[in-house]
Amino acid sequence: MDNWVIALIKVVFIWTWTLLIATLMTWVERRGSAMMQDRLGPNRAGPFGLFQPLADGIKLFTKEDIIPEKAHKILFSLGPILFALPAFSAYAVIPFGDKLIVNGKEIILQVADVNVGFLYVVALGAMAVYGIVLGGWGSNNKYSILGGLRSTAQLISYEVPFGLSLLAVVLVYGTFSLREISLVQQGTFLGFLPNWGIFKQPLGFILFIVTAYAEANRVPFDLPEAESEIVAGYHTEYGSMRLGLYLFGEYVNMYTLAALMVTLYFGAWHLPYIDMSKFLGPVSYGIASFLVFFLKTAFFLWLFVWVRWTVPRFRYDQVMGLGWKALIPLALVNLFITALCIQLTV
Amino acid sequence: MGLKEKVQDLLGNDILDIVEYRGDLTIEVPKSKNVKILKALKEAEGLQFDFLVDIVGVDNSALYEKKKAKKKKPKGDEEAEEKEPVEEGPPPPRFEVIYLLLALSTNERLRVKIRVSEDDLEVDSITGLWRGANWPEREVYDMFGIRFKGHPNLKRLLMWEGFPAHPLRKDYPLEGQGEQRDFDDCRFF
Amino acid sequence: MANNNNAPITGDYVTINIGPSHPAMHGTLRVVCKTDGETIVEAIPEIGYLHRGVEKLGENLTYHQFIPITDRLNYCSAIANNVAYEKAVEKLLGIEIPDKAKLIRVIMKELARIADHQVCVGILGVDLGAFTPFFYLIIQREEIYDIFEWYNGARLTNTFGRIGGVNADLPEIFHTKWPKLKDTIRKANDETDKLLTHNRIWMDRTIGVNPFSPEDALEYGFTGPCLRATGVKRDLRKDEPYYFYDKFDFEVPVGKHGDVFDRYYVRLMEMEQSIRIIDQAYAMYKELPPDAPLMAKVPKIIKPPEGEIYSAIESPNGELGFFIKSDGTDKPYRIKIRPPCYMVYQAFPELVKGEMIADTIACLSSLNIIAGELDR
Amino acid sequence: MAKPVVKKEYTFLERIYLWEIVKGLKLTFKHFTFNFKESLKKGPHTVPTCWQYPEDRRPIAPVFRGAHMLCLDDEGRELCVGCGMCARACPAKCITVKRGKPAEGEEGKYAGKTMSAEFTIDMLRCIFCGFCEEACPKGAIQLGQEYELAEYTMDACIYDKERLLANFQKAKAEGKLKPPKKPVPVAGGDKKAGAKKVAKKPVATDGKKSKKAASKPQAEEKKASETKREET
Repeated sequence: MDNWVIALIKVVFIWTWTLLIATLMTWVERRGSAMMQDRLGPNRAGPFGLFQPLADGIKLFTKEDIIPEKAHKILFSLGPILFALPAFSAYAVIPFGDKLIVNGKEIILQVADVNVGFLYVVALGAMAVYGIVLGGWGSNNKYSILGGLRSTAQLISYEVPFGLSLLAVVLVYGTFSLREISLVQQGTFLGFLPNWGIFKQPLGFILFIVTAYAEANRVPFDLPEAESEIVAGYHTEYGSMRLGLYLFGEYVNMYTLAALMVTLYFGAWHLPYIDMSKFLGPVSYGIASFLVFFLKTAFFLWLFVWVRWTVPRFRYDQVMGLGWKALIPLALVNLFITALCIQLTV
Repeated sequence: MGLKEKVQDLLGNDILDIVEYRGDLTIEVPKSKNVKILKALKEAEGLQFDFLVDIVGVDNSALYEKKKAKKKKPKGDEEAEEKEPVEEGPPPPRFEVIYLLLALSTNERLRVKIRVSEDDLEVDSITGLWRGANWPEREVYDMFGIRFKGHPNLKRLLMWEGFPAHPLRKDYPLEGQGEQRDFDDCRFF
Repeated sequence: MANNNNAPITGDYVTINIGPSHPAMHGTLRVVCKTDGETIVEAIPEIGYLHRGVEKLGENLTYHQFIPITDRLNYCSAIANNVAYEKAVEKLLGIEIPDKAKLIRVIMKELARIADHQVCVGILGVDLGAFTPFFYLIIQREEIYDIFEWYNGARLTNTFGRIGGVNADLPEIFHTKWPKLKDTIRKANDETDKLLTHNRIWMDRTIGVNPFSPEDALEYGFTGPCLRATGVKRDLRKDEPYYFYDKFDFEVPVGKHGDVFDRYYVRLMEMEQSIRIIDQAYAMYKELPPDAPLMAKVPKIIKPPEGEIYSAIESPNGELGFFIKSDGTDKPYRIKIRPPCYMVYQAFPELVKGEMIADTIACLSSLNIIAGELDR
Repeated sequence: MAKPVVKKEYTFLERIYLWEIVKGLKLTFKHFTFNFKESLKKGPHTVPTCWQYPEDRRPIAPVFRGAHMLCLDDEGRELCVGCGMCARACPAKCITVKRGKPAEGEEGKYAGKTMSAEFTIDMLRCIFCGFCEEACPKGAIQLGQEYELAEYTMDACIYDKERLLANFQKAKAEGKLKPPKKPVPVAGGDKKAGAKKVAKKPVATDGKKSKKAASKPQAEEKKASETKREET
């Protein structure tokens, strides 16, 4: 089994895994929100309504694909693609487990161990904006263009604190490659704390999680598709699978950001004080690291759902105000303090 | 000193008719002086009717026919009954516009009624006194056809622009005359 | 921060049509806005999409047959409309209804007020993105609708009461359910309060948004929670008491600036006061003998003498008044309904000038404009 | 018209968003855990506020105003005499009654001397106010607890007499019949006659103006009510 077959298997595995998680996320969102609101949520399609995402997928596929008559055909169809593509491909650099030794061959549980993995993810995050703007402009609808404008302003102005808070992490670990960052987070820090990023970067983590919500267009930052103000924002005119791509892209985007949070701040696949590789066999250790990583990501995915059904929505100028007047200064202060600490401790 | 006396000595000769019914006081004033009287009622220190509750339009045509019909029928039956002086004078004005006023400080209510005859459906608008009179006047125009001079934008309120009739008039049938709204794209700006 | 910049807005404007069928429109309201980017330069509300000619219909139905029509005015609290209409006709007839009927009317009207405020506060939350409080409040509203259903058979369009009193005694379910329901309603209100009132995002979205001064509010004819939010302490139940309201002790919550937050908070406080009123009315109700009369002596065919009256009550949205002119027959000659949100919606263009689109939606749902009552 | 500018002052905890958001999260999580535990119970009705509609249905009030039914008395005879009072009392004018004499053979089938040859209710126009039930002197028409009124065609929504009788049989079979209505106590003490009907009967017979929808047989009914109204 030479390398390109392993790489192919990894790619196929990650692709299906992300699709599976994204579909499962729609179910978790609907059941979770129902439980929080004294409801029950979908429970007719399959046990506990587990086939509901399948049903939604089939519904979206079979719906008639309408392109509005005055819409700009190319931009209209390009929008969803440009939105979903970066969301899927951003997962290539995220290490979802340690390594797997199969009959003597060591397989690193990461699709591509690019040493500038960091920049790749941040760059792709910015690509998603094109999908929204083209979709909004292409569908020739006043509400859509409003949604598109709002999302550009929001995503671009939150790209700055997003990048700055990541820079602080790079300062701490000194490397751009996500794999090395997750390897370093083993052992203890300051004696009793696990050696995770959040204890080195508490303020950085808060900034990161707030900007991550803005990147993923999740409440309280879901201005681009605020149902009550501008009908459905950029995807007002979209119908069947095009709308599906938009909604799907949003969930995959959420999954990527949650995985990034776990990798950078919560010790990717390390349990706090136990070093799993000592007492687990080579194959079982790989799988165990994958499971630990997945459980942590699942918590952050649940946090997305949890916050969505608790908090009201910002207004457009408040989002801008918060972004420029609060988050960016805080990110700079955080960067400065981190640099100071490194200078003193080294 | 009751509300009735206070109103009487404030307006005196302008009042054509005062009706006290079930505790509500209604005064009737000439149409031409409605703005002047309402302003006086609003500013008078003792009364201060500073809250306009509503403006009501009434079409009395059916009421007069019924009265006429009643007058003819009994006249026909009991000839012996002493003959009432049937004055055939000009038919009483068809429409009425009633202003419902409320004094916030003393919680007293008053109704000021003006009669509008069919040939000149012009009444002075009181949006000058209360900006809250804008829509009620538009609705009375929409439903009865009584125009309000000096109204900022006297257009139909509940019906669409091209509606041919005034629905709340008594001669308008209950089922309507089958007007269909021809969906012209009504420009607003 | 003063949210409307007074700089002259130039450049050509986009006309956005927050149309009759829009997710944030309560019923069929239409607002045509001339916007410069996100800020509204000019807004023209267009009403009449739900105009059913109720007043023309009233002239062709008998006094008794008009009662179900009044359900369809403010369909969030149908009982308040019924009570308003019946009180007007009873004033026209000059009859006094028995005490027990008055108490049942007070209890049911205050229950309807709680239901109406729950809908308004819940939907204000949904319009600003907070979906969860809506469900906590609506679940309590379902409990209240159960009481209406067991009372005379309909949950929403309950043709409550007859001219001259009420046609049924309080249902058995009320006696068993009310003590529990009282606490769950309070719990739901507390949860909404905890989720929203001190949340900075909510406070930014509502405090200082569309403030309105008391003088303008009075000049426009505001009544009800929207007027009380501006600081004017005006409540028909206190100023022109009817049906034992002078015997109940309850406060009238009053806001300060008349902005979206005050209207929201006044409604939340009023629900608490309504519960207190119901308790006191229920206590008085229990003192009356079980077979106390429910109906006054009213002839089979109601033919009020000729004359015209105006009578108003404090409905959840404000002063709901009925002007009835009768010509001696069994059909009213002219019925004019004075809906409270009609005058409030007049001031909408002035409220939203210079605000953002998101604020117009927040403002509209805080004014609680009900299309059925607005267009009649 | 200067808008009053509102000064906002927040406490420190309100100024930073997170503290209030965490409190909110705590509350929604409380609901989540409660409902999650409830949803694991057996049986269709798990979460207290949710009714799984087709399987378990909400209990309906005995006085619920649902689909109409023409009642039979204990011996199975039709109570309706076709007097048309309900048609006149209906605000939506959706009931049309045609009176007729019972054929020779089936005198036993009808309680009164006359019967309703044709009785249709247009369910599309009906507003379920229950005035017909109040107006009926014989207590023949009642609103049952049936609320599933969906039909496939418009004319299936016009309930004819057989459908209304079938409704009664169905309700009787399920034991969902209404308890007899207690008379409403009227101020001034004397209880009006007729235990079944409400003291105040909103009969709106308007002798003078001929009603548009009145069919021919109702004309003589007007004469009957004319005479009746003279003596009251």
